[in-house]
Amino acid sequence: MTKVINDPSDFKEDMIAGMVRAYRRYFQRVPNATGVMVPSAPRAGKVSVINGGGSGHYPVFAGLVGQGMMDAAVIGDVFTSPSNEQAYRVAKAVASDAGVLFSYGYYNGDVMNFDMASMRLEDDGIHVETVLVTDDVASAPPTEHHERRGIAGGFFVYKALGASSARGDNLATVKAMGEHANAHTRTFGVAFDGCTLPGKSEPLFTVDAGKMELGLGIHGEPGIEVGDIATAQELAKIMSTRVLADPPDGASSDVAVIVNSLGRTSDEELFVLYKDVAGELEQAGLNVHETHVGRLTTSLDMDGCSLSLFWLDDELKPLLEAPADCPAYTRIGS
Amino acid sequence: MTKVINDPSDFKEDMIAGMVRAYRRYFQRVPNATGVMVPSAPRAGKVSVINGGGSGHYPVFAGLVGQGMMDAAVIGDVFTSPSNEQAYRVAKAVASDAGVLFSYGYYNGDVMNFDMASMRLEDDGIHVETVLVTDDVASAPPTEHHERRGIAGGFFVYKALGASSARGDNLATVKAMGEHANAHTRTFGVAFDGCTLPGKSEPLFTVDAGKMELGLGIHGEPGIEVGDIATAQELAKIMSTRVLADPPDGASSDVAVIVNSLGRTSDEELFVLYKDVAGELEQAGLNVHETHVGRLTTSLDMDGCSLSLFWLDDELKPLLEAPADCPAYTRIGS
Amino acid sequence: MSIQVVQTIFESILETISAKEDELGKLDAVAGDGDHGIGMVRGLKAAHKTTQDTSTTSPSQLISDAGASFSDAAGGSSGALVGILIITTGNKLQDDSMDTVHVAEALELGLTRMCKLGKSGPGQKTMIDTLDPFITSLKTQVDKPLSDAWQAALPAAEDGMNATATMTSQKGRAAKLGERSKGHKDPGAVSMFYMLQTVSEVLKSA
Amino acid sequence: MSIQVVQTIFESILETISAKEDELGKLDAVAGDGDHGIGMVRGLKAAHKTTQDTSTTSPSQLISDAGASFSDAAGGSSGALVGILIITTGNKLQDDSMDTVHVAEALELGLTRMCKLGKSGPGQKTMIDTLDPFITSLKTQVDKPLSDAWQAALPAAEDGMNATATMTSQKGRAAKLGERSKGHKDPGAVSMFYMLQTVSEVLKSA
Ligand SMILES: Nc1ncnc2c1ncn2[C@@H]1O[C@H](COP(=O)(O)OP(=O)(O)O)[C@@H](O)[C@H]1O
Ligand SMILES: Nc1ncnc2c1ncn2[C@@H]1O[C@H](COP(=O)(O)OP(=O)(O)O)[C@@H](O)[C@H]1O
Ligand SMILES: [Mg+2]
Ligand SMILES: [Mg+2]
Ligand SMILES: [Mg+2]
Ligand SMILES: [Mg+2]
Repeated sequence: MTKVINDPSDFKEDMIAGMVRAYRRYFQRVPNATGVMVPSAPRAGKVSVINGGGSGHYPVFAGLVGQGMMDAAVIGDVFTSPSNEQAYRVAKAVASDAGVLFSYGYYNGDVMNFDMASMRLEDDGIHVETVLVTDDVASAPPTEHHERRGIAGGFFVYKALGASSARGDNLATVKAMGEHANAHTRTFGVAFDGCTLPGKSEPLFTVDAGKMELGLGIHGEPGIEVGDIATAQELAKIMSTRVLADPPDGASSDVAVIVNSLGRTSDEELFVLYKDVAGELEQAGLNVHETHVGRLTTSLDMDGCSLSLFWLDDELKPLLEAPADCPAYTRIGS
Repeated sequence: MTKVINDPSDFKEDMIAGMVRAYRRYFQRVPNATGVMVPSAPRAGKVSVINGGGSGHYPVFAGLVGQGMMDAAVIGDVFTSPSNEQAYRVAKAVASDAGVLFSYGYYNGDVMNFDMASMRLEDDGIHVETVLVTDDVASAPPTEHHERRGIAGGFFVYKALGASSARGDNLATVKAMGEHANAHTRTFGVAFDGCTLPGKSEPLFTVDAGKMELGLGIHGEPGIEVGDIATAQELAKIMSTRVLADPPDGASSDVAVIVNSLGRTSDEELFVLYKDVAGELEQAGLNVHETHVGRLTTSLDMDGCSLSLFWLDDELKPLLEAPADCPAYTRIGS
Repeated sequence: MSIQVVQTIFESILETISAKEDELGKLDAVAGDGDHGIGMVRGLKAAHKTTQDTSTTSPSQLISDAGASFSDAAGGSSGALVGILIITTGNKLQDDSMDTVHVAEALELGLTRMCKLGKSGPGQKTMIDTLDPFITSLKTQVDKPLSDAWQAALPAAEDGMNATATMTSQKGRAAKLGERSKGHKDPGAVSMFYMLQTVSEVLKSA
Repeated sequence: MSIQVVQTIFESILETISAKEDELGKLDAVAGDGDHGIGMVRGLKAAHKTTQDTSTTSPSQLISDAGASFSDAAGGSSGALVGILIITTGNKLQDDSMDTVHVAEALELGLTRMCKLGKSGPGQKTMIDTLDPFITSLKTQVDKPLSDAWQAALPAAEDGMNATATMTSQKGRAAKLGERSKGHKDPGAVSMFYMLQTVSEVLKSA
């Protein structure tokens, strides 16, 4: 549960205030809105890329705001989509002549609010496009890929969008790159224990002893199935199998990998997991181009982890390898 | 507790194996030893900087191995100093003509093992120096600064050592820089709940409801005092006061800050804490040069956080700002 | 309907929902993210504040303004959906004709927009399953004064709410967890009923 | 002392300490890091393996080799300290003179090096408080055969171990938490006693 807290109803504002003070070198607060933006935005001719959603998932979303990544993030309350008003204000603050691209995980509330904001922005003469992250293979069958939830694989989509817009691609191209990246991303996660909303003392779900939840949500939703607790080796097999079950069309054998902790799971455990994941991927004939291990999309103090695969091709590789500098991710260009 | 695990007695080896597979782009395994090293070491004329200690503290120690940071890390079992044999082997593998510098947090077991290794290395004709990290203000009074434990402030010491050796300083200078950095670092931490050793089901300590432990250890040691649980604002005041109580001699007003989670405490909570820490530091007349928020020294799944201050001067600032590229920290030189 | 009645309505709704915050959160946690109680209270606090701080003399305008504040502060699905319902109702109403016919009409337009925004309709285990039968019932009693008609329409709302327990959710975060939600009422359907019930009490005593 | 006795000693110690792993861990967790049981078992497994896989025909060499394996696998303070004790004992002993006098002498040199390495001595709430009185007692009974002398020295070791409960720790991780450790025996003192006791049993039945 949340221990470092003042009045729970101030949690979001306190968090944003601290974040902005800590990371002045990357971003500033959007005046009069619950969001952060790079000081260099808007830049003429550059599409402004904005992500956003509920908080509780750091470094998603604000931790990805910086050069080569997002121009701004809209910050909602914990696990709650920001209102259309806030999405509208943040976008207004950074919108350039090249347009605005919204990107966020596919959730009903976010879609409603960002779509309402998009309509208002279009009314103001601003071009807006949206790329939804839909990487969670557990949440819908392959035929309904576009109906899947967005979880940790979003990192790859945001990275592609940031790099595409940074090199000066136009709005249609940035959107195409983001959709292509999303189409090439798959994630599967498991949970060992639930998380607790700030100010509350009971977790949103609990997991019975000896069990784990398969197909996790990142807002304290329970898993989609319940399974027996497994060894790290078995877990690596389960997760790899699920992620590999539904590769993108025309997939190459080059992949980038994220082994993600939802919060409480330690990096040490992620490494133990990756040892066998690497073996599974190799056996499946894949060539791992690079791996990121750590907390890339969290759910407060949830105990759990996920595996994301990003199938690379000639379009996506340079976007992944492009330089970036934001609080959660810095990359020196190759 | 640890959920992603095979046989607990394989935990360290599984972890190293996964780490090495994930981070081939930064380091490789030291042949025949429990450690990792950059492929470029040893480099003639460059002091080889090595840190190490028990595991369970990721990104300390191996996550800091990379260009501009550590040349190698010696990896012990969870919370247990590596043996002198392993420290010796790792140092042998990377030792250059310019010598070897060991750096690690001040703990009895580590000192014994690294000192034994140093003696053996000296016998082999290798110059060895040691810089101990002693930043924990809770563990000994100011008069016994050199007897303090090493905790999250070690990041600043390792960064200074890495940058000094990378720019070609000789062994005496690298050591002097490291000692200077350590003399300018102070940390104070609190714990809300204990951590559990891999394979065990009971935590190493528990915290009574409504209480917190002040002066945390990073190996599941309980705190040095027990206090009442506090709001984030009160906590910021307590932590700032303790860290500021004993500034280094000739301290300037420029500081770098780390707000660190021991594992379970979320980044969101760290930001809430930093909001008021920033206010406290400002009130104390300090000028915050930069802030790092996140998990920089952990203790498995422990619930707790710490505040580190690093007083900058003309020697230390360029070392902090020098480029670095390792799994846990990448910095584009300024 | 006077400014004061609008103020009392939002004050009373805030009171009711605050008392039910945990219940709503727990219902949402069954298969969703557990924030429905917190979000509704946050939104209603903002709406209530707007009704207190206002300088407007138009009750219908005040309803719209309160709806906008609610929507912004609540966020999430319910911020958008309940928000559009309140805003639309306020926009559509005229200060001089707030009788049952016009109120039913305004609510109906609100419901239509809600369904459009949510790409949803009755039977999908949402707040709509409370609101839709309520409005249908209200429309059959347009000859009664608002307070009587409103009260008479509540049983339909209650039945609608209870029926959500037998449905499988197809909308919102809970959609991915349809099976787990069976046997539990939808949190949005429950909060919608509490709100309608509270409005009834205010209207009766106004 | 034969190769087999050395093998049996390490096998029995491993068995004893494995059975006490949790007890030792809990004692260490009072004010330390809780790894003493795990670390000792890990070290002893390695030592045991070395005594099984060995090709040496020298019992004293085997003791040294086992000590080196122990030290490397255990790590931590006890890896270094118990390691140097075992290694030194093996190095100092001659295969043809393993009587009480020589064993006491070898152990004493081990203890000296342990104190030097740990910058410590008796009275600081460590394993030394078990080992030091044991060796002192052993030295007073050099006329007895090793197995009798060893057994006769055990009560001194036990008293030393028990006395650590009244001390405040000044060494190791627990040093920073001196006050909390009061009233609890030192984990290293306890494991040292169990090891000495187990050696006694092996010697008696050899
Ligand atoms: N598309 C939709 N159409 C109608 N009602 C919806 C829709 N999505 C969600 N709801 C309602 O919103 C409620 C959840 O609200 P809340 O928990 O505040 O938002 P979120 O789902 O964003 O966390 C559900 O119980 C349901 O009644
Ligand atoms: N400097 C020292 N001198 C003598 N014995 C020591 C010293 N430091 C630690 N010990 C002994 O080691 C024991 C702890 O061992 P262990 O838990 O395995 O190592 P660590 O302290 O590295 O976690 C203590 O209980 C104590 O008996
Ligand atoms: Mg929500
Ligand atoms: Mg230890
Ligand atoms: Mg919800
Ligand atoms: Mg210990």
